[in-house]
Amino acid sequence: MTADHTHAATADDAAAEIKAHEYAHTHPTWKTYRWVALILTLITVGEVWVYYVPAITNSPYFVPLLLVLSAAKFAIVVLFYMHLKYDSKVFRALFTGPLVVAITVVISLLFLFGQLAIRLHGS
Amino acid sequence: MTAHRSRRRRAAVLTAVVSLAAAACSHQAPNSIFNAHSDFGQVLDGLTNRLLFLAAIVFVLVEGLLLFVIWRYRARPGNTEAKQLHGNTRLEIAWTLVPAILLALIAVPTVRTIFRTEAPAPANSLRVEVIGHQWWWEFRYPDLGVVTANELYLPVGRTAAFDLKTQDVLHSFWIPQLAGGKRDLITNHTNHLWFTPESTFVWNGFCAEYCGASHANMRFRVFTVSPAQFDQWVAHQKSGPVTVAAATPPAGGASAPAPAAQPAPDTATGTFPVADLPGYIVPNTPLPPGAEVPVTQGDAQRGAQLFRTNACIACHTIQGVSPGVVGPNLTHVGSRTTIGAGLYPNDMRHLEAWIKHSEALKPGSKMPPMGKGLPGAMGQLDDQQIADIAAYLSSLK
Amino acid sequence: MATAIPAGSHPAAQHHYSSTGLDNIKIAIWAFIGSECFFFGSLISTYLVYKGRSVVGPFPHTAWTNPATGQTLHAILNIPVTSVSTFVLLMSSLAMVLAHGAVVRGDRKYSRIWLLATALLGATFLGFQCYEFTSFVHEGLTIKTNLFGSSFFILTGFHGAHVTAGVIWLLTLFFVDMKRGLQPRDAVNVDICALYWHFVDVVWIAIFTLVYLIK
Amino acid sequence: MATTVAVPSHAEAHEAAPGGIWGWLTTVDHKRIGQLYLYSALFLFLVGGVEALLIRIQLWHPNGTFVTAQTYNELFTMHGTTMIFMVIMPLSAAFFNYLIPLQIGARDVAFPRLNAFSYWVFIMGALFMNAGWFIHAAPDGGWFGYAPLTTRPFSPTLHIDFWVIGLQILGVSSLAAAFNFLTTIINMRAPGMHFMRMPIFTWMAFITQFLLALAFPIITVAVTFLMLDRFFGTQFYEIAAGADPLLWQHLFWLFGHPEVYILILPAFGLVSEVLPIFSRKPLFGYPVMVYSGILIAFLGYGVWAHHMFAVGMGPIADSIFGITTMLIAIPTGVKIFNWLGTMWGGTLRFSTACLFAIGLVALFTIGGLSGVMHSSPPSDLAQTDSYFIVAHFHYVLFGGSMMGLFAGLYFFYPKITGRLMSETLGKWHFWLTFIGMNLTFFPMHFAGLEGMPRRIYRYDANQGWDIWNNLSTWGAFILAVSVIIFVVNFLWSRRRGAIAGNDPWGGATLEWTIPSPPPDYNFATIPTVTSRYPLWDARSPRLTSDVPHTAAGEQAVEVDVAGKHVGDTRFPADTERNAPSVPLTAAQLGIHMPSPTIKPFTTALGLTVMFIGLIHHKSLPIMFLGVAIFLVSLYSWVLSPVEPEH
Ligand code: HEA
Ligand code: HEA
Ligand code: CUA
Ligand SMILES: [Cu+2]
Repeated sequence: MTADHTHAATADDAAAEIKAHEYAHTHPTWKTYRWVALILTLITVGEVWVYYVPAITNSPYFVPLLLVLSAAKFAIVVLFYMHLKYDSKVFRALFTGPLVVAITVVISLLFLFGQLAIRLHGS
Repeated sequence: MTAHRSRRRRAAVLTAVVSLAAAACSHQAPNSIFNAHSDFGQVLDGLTNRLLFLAAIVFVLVEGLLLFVIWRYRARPGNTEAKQLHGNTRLEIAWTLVPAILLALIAVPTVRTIFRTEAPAPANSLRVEVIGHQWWWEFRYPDLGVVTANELYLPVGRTAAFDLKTQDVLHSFWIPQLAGGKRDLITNHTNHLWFTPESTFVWNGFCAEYCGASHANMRFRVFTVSPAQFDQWVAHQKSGPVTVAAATPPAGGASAPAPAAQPAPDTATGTFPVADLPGYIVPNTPLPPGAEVPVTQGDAQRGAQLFRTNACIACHTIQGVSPGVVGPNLTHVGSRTTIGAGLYPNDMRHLEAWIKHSEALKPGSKMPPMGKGLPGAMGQLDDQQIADIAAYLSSLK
Repeated sequence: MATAIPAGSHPAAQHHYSSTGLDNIKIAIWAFIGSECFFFGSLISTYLVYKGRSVVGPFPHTAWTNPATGQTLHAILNIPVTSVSTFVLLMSSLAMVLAHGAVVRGDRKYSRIWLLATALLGATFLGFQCYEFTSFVHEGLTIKTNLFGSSFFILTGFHGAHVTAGVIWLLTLFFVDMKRGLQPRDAVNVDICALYWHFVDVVWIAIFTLVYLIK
Repeated sequence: MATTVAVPSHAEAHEAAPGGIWGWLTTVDHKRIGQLYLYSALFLFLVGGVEALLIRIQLWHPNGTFVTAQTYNELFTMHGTTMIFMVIMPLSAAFFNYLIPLQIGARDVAFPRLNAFSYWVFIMGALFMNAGWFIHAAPDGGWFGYAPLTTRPFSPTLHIDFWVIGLQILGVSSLAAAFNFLTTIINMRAPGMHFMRMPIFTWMAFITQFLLALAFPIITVAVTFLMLDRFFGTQFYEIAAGADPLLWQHLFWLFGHPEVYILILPAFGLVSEVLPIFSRKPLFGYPVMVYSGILIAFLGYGVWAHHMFAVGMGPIADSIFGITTMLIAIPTGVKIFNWLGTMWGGTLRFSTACLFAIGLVALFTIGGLSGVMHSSPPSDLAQTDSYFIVAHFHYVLFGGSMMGLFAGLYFFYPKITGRLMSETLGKWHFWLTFIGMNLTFFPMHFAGLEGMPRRIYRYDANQGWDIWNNLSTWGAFILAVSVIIFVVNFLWSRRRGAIAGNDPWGGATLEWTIPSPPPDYNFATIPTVTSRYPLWDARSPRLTSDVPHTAAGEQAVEVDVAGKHVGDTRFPADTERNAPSVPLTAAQLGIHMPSPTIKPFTTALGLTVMFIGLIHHKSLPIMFLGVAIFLVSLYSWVLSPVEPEH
């Protein structure tokens, strides 16, 4: 389906070059990407490490901690690699809106099936 | 000309509403959800009435306003140019707030009712397990050791607490005139419903969740009886099958005389003679063409023997005779008013037809036709043998 | 493939006005990604709803002894292996942004290298998944075994299918690049592939935590 | 305004496009695709309607024997499924296709070939699902296919397979179309048409696309589980494995409730177009109409479990879902009152379109009010799964969606065909529909309150239900007559209807500035929009002077794109180029239109064959054949340009 679209007015060669130029300004650079990759790796290592520390897995903070860590990874990829941070707010709306509703729905379902309530009592 | 139209339309609408309302009042509604005969039903009633009342008010206001607008602002000489109003914030806020207030008026009693009706049942309630099957009902009284099918007995004045389960697909347990509301029977779940019957009588029950081919044929009856009659019924159910010949005198002691204009239960069994029941309780389902079995006389003794030696025992329990649990318990089948889950009256004619080709009487029925040579038939029974078995079953009071 | 992906330099493009100055295809891919949130949201919900509800083992995080045979099946998830494959997928995202950057710069050499690298990393992830699935099957967990088996395989399987589609897409871009070279004006075609690819990565981030790590 | 311009013959307008069946198979023109949707959906409406008639004949009298239990179950399942997925949705899609580009001043949708693909997938899915009838395997699990009844142990035969696979195919179509229209509306609005100047139908369509894009993935997942259970032995709904039937219910209704707003919002949009025109007034409270639409859609995601009040979710869940459901009455009420406000002070002309629009206001309100009655969980225990529910949803679906779509059809028919529909037949159609509809569905309220369960193929006498069923069946016959009149009108007017001209109704928005039917490129010059009601501005600026977002109401907006002033002619200068007496072809004007192609069709075919192959383990080779067709077509599609090379 990649080709099945009509291009925007700016999409002739010259414009594309201008765009590429702008891109360098508005998009993160190789340096940023390296940092992002490093942070993602560290968080992943952290997550797995936590998994093997009984003191943490047995504590009530285990699940929230993991959720926070993965949410951080999620956000970093979306903001930097998917350059949502730098891009049009149209994209932000198209993604964040559904994401928030979807997450709310998942959480409500867990409550409805008693999976969340159990966890809260169990801890 | 348009004026003419809207006037005609109003007249039409009015006539329709009035005639429908009149029809609604003048005819019998034996399964109405209103005026239910239990505490639970009355709570629901109050709420539903409130909702109906509010809906009626909004209906009259909105439709009245609509009729006024189309009459008043129709294009006509003297109304040729529209006023170009494009909005009015204050009005729009008003018609946001007013519905919000009306909704609050129903939301508050709604939540109150939810918490009231979904509270746990009182401790001393009569426990009844309702088990849905495609397409019949099994009723168990675990504390009393009674198992029966398609006909439920409840004492008035005592809370009945139902544990609703299903053996196969989803069903829904609904006795409109008794409970008003229904609860679904959900696989791998146990659902709860409880209410206290307030009048002695007999009621229709339905399966209200689509459950396959014979969903329409999954009905039941509920008999609410006095506590004494209930005890009598329980005692009888717990006893083994009582084979009652045509004119056996009543066995039990004297029971309380039944109130006038109400069907009186048989004193021996605590069950009800069909002839006494109101018309909407006795099924009128016609037999499918060709289902009739020509033999009308059967020998119960021979029937008992045939029952034992045929496939019947694989599925049906008769206390002391057979252990099958796939189909309804038949220990006291002769004392029931209906067969086939409330589908046909319980008499020789219908029993015979049922045994011969149950599938034709009740589409999808899990009981194979027992008649000889019928397509898909399991049994090898000829008409006389079928009559014998029917006679035997009828005798199981 | 002779015509290859038409570039935005079409003369006709001038006739097309856009309200936002954005590329149509990019709007569409973001809408698609929004929609995918619900797709994976439903799959993840199902997995979590059925967590701990299987009647028979094997189970993800605990051992299970079959009462009939007395045989014990140990906890099935292999965290070390999956941690590695998770890392591989993360790195493929890095390769992806580098590929996109190269295309934007018009750097033919690196665009090819990074496109291929991304696809290979994706394929490596798939290899890990194949290994994981086969070893689970050997240990007695299939889609038919229990609720965990069904919901686990279908959730991760659908993710794997997305990765597969992504690898094919990346390889297609790679071949187009080999054939006629991706120009800066093709950047949007790489960009949407990248968005898709990162989204698939992001889904894995959620799955890794919710399925593998949380006990 | 040049309203008397002669209608060009169709052939002239489509000179460039290939004719005949091949022309239809390869078309990528949103207007032709819109018409394909329209004809298909109307045909399927007759199918679904005949199913309804058979249902009504069976229920005419107690213990009916007209059809068997099995056939009846197939009838109501297919009636519901057809009406929802193959009638109302594609009818709405017909309007999306035809109108959105015209209303926003675009030459086509964002992805014309994807658009053709959506249609072909839809029609193949619809044909496939109905094919079940011909081999005695029509779906029979009810339109919401509750598990475990629909799982293999309880439905071993092909019936449910047709349903499951058919729904999957239809889902693909809706999703593809949703991404397409979202992009189109976001990105292809004419210069100057910012969101608050967008025609209200396009707005409602826009909201609907969000609902489609975000609700269909859920049903796709739910149905995929069922499909995998049935074909590959997974355990999602397998009761022996401890599965929870509520999983299906939650997933289905998570889709199902947004779905009902997918069904109603387009109709709301159409009515909001029709009422202002025939009141000669701008829409009352346009911004509030927009916001209420958004709010309805948003709240629509938080109410799904109101279909499950009888399953025993517990008091907290029941309370929450009850209250969120009630809340939806507020934005919907705002719409009703704003329509009344639109008519208030107007000069109402009761054309057929207007009558149907008023019909929606009158009848949807009734359905909405019974909906609010269901929203109270304890009371719903008495109502649910009874004919009271059947009454509710026919008032909102027939009285709401169908009435609105009919209004839109009478209103836009001249734009589509160049000819007006007969008003005489139209009025007959309306009044018979209005009477028939109330006679059919109002008695169902009583039947339900008197305890009649739904989905029963027979009921006993003496239950007090005879009279209501009798009335309903007579009502259905009246509806049948009205439908036949409509069909006659539709066909007759195509050849004999009065010539419409560009703007037969005194419209306000862009679609009325171009010929009827429009040339394939729609707009010779893309207009620059400075107003919410551009045509009215031009015609009688005095009247719209205090309406915000009109030319007189605020400063006109200059639009430049990429340094170039777009649109040489400010709208609505009436040059020969924009409204010529004989429209020029795209080639004459130097406009490049997407070239026709068969690839969307073959891709859709491949996809459909792929799904069909699933139906039996012996047919798996067919599935691989489908995969092959799909991939080959997709690749050759994706790698070829939209427009001809120059
Ligand atoms: C077009 C489709 C459509 C629409 C728009 C609606 C709109 C609504 N529906 Fe309906 N519904 C269906 C289609 C639709 N529904 C279908 C198909 C089913 C059955 C599915 C099945 O089981 O097969 C169903 C079933 C259904 C149920 C489940 C019943 C059951 O099975 O037990 C419920 C329960 O709450 C419900 C509620 C509502 C409500 C509150 C609205 C609201 O949106 C209505 C809001 C509108 C108004 C209220 C009227 C206008 C407002 C005013 C004039 C303001 C003043 C009003 C007040 C203050 C009250 N609907
Ligand atoms: C938009 C949706 C829609 C529409 C328009 C309709 C229209 C109608 N519906 Fe339907 N209905 C549903 C959606 C809809 N329905 C749904 C979702 C269900 C639930 C299904 C389920 O439970 O699973 C349902 C269920 C349902 C039932 C309940 C079945 C049951 O529970 O047992 C009934 C019963 O009367 C019914 C009747 C009707 C009637 C009489 C019409 C009439 O309005 C139909 C009018 C149309 C005609 C009468 C057609 C006329 C055509 C001709 C005369 C042919 C002419 C031929 C040529 C010219 C070639 N419908
Ligand atoms: Cu049991 Cu319907
Ligand atoms: Cu709903």
